[in-house]
Amino acid sequence: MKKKLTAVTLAMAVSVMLLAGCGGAGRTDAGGTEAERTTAAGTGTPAAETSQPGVQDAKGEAEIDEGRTVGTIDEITINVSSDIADLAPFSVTTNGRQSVLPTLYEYLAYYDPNTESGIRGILMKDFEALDGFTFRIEIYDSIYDSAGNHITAEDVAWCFNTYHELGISGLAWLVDYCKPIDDYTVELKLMSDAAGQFENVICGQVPIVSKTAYENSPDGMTEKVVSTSPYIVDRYVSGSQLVVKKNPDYWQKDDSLILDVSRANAETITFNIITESSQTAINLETGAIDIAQKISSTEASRFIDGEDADQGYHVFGTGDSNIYLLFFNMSEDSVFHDNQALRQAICYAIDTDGIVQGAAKGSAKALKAVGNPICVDYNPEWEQQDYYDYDVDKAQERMKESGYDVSKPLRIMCASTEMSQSISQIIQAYLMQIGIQTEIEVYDSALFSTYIADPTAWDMFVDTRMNNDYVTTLSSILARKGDTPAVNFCEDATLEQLAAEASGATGHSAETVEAYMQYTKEQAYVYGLMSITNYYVTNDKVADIFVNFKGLVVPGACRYYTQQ
Amino acid sequence: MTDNSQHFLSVEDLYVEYETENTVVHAVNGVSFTLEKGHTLGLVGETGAGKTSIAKAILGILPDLQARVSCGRILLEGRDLLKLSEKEMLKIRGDRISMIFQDPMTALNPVMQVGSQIAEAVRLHNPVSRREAKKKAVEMLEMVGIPADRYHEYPHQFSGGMKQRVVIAIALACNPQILLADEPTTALDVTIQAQVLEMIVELKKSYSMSMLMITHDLGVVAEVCDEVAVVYAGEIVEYGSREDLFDHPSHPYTKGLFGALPDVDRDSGRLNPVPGLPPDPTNLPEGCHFYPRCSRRTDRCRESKIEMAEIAPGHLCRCFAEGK
Amino acid sequence: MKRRTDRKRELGPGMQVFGRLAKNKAAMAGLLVLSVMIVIALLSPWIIPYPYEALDFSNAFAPPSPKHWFGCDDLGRDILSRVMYGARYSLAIGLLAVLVGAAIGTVIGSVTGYFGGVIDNVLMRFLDILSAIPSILMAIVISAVFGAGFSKCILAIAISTMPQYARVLRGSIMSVRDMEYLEAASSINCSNMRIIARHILPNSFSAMLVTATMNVGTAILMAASLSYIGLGVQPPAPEWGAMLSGARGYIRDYPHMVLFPGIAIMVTVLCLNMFGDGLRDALDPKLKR
Amino acid sequence: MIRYIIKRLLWMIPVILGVSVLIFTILHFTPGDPVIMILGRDSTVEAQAQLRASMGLDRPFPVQLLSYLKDVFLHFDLGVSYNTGKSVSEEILFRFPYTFMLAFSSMLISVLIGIPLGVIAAVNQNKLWDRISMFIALLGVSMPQFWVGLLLVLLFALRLGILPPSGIGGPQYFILPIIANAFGGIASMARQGRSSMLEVIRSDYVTTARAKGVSKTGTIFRHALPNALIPVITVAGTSFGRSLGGTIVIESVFSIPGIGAYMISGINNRDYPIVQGCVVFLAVTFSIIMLLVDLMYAFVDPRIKAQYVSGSRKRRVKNEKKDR
Repeated sequence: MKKKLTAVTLAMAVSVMLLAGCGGAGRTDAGGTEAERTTAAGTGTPAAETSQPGVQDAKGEAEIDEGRTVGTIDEITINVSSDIADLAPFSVTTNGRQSVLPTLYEYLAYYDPNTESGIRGILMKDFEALDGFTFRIEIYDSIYDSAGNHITAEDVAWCFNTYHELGISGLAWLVDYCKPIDDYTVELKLMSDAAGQFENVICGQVPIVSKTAYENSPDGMTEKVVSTSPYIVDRYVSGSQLVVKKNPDYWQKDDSLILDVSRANAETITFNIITESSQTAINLETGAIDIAQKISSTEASRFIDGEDADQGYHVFGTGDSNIYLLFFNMSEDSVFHDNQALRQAICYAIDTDGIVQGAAKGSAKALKAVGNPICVDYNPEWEQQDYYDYDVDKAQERMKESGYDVSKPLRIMCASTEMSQSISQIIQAYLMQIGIQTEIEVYDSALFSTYIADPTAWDMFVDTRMNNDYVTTLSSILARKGDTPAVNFCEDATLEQLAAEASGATGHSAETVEAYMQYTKEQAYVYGLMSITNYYVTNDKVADIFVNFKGLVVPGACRYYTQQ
Repeated sequence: MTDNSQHFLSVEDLYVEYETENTVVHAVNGVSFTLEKGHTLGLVGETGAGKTSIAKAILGILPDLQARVSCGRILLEGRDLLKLSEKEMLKIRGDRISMIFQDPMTALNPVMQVGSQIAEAVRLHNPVSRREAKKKAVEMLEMVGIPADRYHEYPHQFSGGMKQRVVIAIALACNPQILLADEPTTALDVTIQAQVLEMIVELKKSYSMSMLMITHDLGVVAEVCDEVAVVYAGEIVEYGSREDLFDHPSHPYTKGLFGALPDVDRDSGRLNPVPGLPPDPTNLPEGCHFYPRCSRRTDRCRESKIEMAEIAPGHLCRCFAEGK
Repeated sequence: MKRRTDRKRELGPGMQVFGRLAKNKAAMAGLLVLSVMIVIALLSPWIIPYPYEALDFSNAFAPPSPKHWFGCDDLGRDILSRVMYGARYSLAIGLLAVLVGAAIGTVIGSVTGYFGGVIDNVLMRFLDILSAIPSILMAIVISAVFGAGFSKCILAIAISTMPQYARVLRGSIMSVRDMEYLEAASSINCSNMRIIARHILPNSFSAMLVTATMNVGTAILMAASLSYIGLGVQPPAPEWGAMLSGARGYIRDYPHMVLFPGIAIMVTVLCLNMFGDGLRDALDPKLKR
Repeated sequence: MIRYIIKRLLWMIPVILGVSVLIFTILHFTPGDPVIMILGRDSTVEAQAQLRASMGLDRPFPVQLLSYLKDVFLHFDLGVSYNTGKSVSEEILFRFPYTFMLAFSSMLISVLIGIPLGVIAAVNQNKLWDRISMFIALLGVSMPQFWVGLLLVLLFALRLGILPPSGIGGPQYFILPIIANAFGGIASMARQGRSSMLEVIRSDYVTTARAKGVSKTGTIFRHALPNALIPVITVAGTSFGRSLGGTIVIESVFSIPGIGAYMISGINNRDYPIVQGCVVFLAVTFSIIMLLVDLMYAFVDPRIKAQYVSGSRKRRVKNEKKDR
């Protein structure tokens, strides 16, 4: 792995800010300073260094924070926003599963921006990149799962190959092969050398379990998990609750090698499924949960400066790994095909700051590029550049150039989430200012996913894309992949070439990224709207929270005020 | 009118009104009559003349939401039933006064065994055990000619005539002193009518009851009644013994009714022998209610209400033409 | 009192019903409010104080004021205008869903209730099949089959409530079926259709009507539930249920956002029920005794 | 009776077959691709094709349908979830008790509160109590369920702190969902109760009962109510059967892991075996409940019972005519 990649923030484990509460450095206004905060997080200078002393090198021993002992706790309860479905290592990833998988399983490595190599091994002792595609990975020789099975290279290879063969993940194609070299070394070959893919696969995709344990499991581990993680399943009530208990016999005995994400700072962790979002804060206030993750900015502001402020709650905010984008239909028959002026007119007509205010209630940041500011290769200079900044005159000018006949309304398609619907409505209002009539078509997630693939079903759509490592990874959705057309049916050889150069492990440099991004901006096949801020509110048991790169809290890794 | 306290049952100046939203239906307008022990009084008139309302008023079972007795007295052995509390009336209903209804098809509770419906009446008025009540109910069934083994059957398993027998059994279960029979045979097949009527008459005799026979069937009147009152538009227009009325019908309406009496052999059913329609009870004509249909009307009939006048001893009539 | 029934026939049953209905104050009050709402719905494009879809972030979450009587929503849209314009959607959903559902249900219910036997069995089992599929699923399916739009909501509700009408109708037909007047009718060789139309339906009508009026409101509420699950009418259409469910996240901080669409739904349902009650009383020939 | 039950149970087989075919067909032709849901929006066409083949979703429709029907009817196997590989049958059996309890308790509460409200209203028609009862009922029917649920949570969980806001930690967790779920039901029970009570209360057999001397409360409870309950049973039974699949909203508001929540997750993820399994299972349950409703009909209404016992209705009517 190249040295220059090591500065990458794959996961913003610690880019978390304490906004309010007893332990905080005073109350902060949620709306006004949001942009700075998100920027701070995005530029790879984790706020944790200042506002969360000790998270990085927490080694389990007690510390003193404002006169209270920080360390472990007996019980902690946290919400999960949708059904967990099952606990198995290799089944389909859903939102609910993502919340519990980091607690239930361990991966080869975890990305830690504060270390030299960038990647810190959990099960992995070391790794070596043979070329952009092939890696040698050595694991510790002392890994045992909770049933006492010894984990060897064979198990690791089996896990990667199983993941690949099942093919039920969008990234399963990425694994070419994984084979054991010796007892504790495997060789992993990927299908792509694009920047970030290796981290992606080893840090977030393939949980490692013992092949023996998996094959002996009566239920394919859907409920009876056997893993190397510091927690073992105590009770699982499908659709309602998961209770895990600390594994007293965790394999890693060398405390200095235990990563934060593998800490077990709570003896018992309860994950409560709370499907109704407006119930989350109520559950926190009634004491049913201790940590409320991903609550709305409106509710969060109540804890910051509303009626629930000074009640001993702590509010944390981080930039989300997802960004909101507006895609233009670039297929042959679309009005946007060969009409750059029309695309630009629409971009100029939309005030992204208005979307931030209106849809995200200020808890977001307007994008200045097709990329998430938290990405490591995000160029801070873009912040100062013009990115179709709201300008009705320019929009109208471009409209004239485009020669577009406004009599035919355009269709804006979006998924049936509150945020996407709000954004679509705001865009509709802005477009009306330049005379473009629009119809909003809302579909549930499944229909939305299906209709996206149908170029006749939409003219524009609003959607999110995860973008938390490199801005260039987003280029993959704008380019054809074999028989798979680009998400918006865009066919542009220049873009594909620039993207290939910029995202390849060898070609990724400030210059290539700049060239790619300026071209992407200019062509406006897709318009970056905003990146939102996620809020986490905890009660006074919690000193610091640990949020992984998917924006989800890993409760074992959070730090708590020790109860007396 | 004579002092009525000595009569067994006397109805004085009874008015019944039905109130619906904004209209008032004058169903009974100043009806007075007496019924002696063991006698049968026939109330004769067209459908809708208010006969059923009179019977229901006596029993105090007018629908309480819409109907009310606006005026009058109903004296049973001198006691005004209208002044009794609901609780006291409960003791009289079914016990001292019973009623048989016009339509046996709907008069029985469809989800209750017929026997139980009789036994219920028994137990309401007699301090007897369930078993005794049942025994009594079986007796009653047999008395009306229904085999005891049909005790546990439901009304839908009975034919119309059988149902009416059950209704009669219910009415007689507590040996009432007065039986109000509201067109008890009208809804029955012709062949059954005679049987049922005969049974009623026999039972009346053996129980030595008084009976108020409401009917528009003059054949029935001829067969069972001692006295007859002809009701028109909520008023008695003629009153007298059976013989008086059959031999000397005086009121033009009565004449119309009795004059058209068909042969005994023929179905004496639902004829409407008088031309024209009864008046709208929400808007009764001034003066004589029969005026619009009367063949002998004079201007005077329209001016004021005509009082009953005795045209022969015990024979009263409400008509100027006959009054003097 | 058969005389009155006879007279009714002379006057014509329609006029009679109307006459009785007109005397029912609660029903008339309900009808009045509903009429006002329908008028508002019809005229809303011209009479709403602000365009219902006009955003104004400076007014986001504005509480009720003389300028905005009902306040503004999260995007600064005038809630009064949205509620007024939303009447179009909500009333249309309620009425059309019930009309469609009741029409199908009546046909199936009368056929099955009157004929009984095999037809009854087959149709009732078919209804069982339909009833067994929850309306939410039905909504998805129908949106998939017929394409997206506000009509899918109506169809979904109509089809999912249809078996209810059929069952109620069948139930009441079964209870009146062996009454004497039917035997009388069949004895004079009335055709089956005629018996159903002339004798059974009017007698079963009150039970149907109660169900139907209740269901206009239920349909409006069901549209709200569909919105809650994410399948309702599409924005920016200010259908009341969609407004309500969209605003539920603000229930604690900006209660006016949920109060006014909620009141609109409540008043509508209340008036529908008052009117329905009055209509039921007016239609019921037995009531006058 | 037993023959009737067996007949009905046998009838269920074609019904369930119908449901299975219907739902399978509908889902098969519903837009929304389970493969895309699993792999994500940006997955490649090749990966999708590969997964589709490995899931057997590329086979022709009749083949898939037949194999599904074979699993369901010959092996009683509802398949496994696309997403989790977990057995759908097992998951349903685990979740069903929550939904059943929620639906049944709500139905019970709606009946226990709704029917008395309806009876009070009917007995006091057009009086104050009528208005009050129906207003209470209307309050419930005019609010969307999720709204009621959230308001209850705000009041009882947040303000008063006496009940937990969501989850299934113990009996107290179910109080709010049950109340919220019963709200609409109370209203419809009261409406139906009032409406059929009003119809019954004016019927002749209630008058008969009053004429017997049965007290007002007696007529209502012994005579009117059993008859008025008959149509209510259909409404209660149907709404119970339907609410087994319709507690989705409440399950979602209160995070109860019932069948509704399961099915919604199935629909959202286009996890067809889950949706089909839930629908087929609910269809079986619903058919059984409707059978129970019809048997209850027979229990309260002897006329219907007679129909079940003697088979053809026509034959019975003929017999009855003969015996007249």
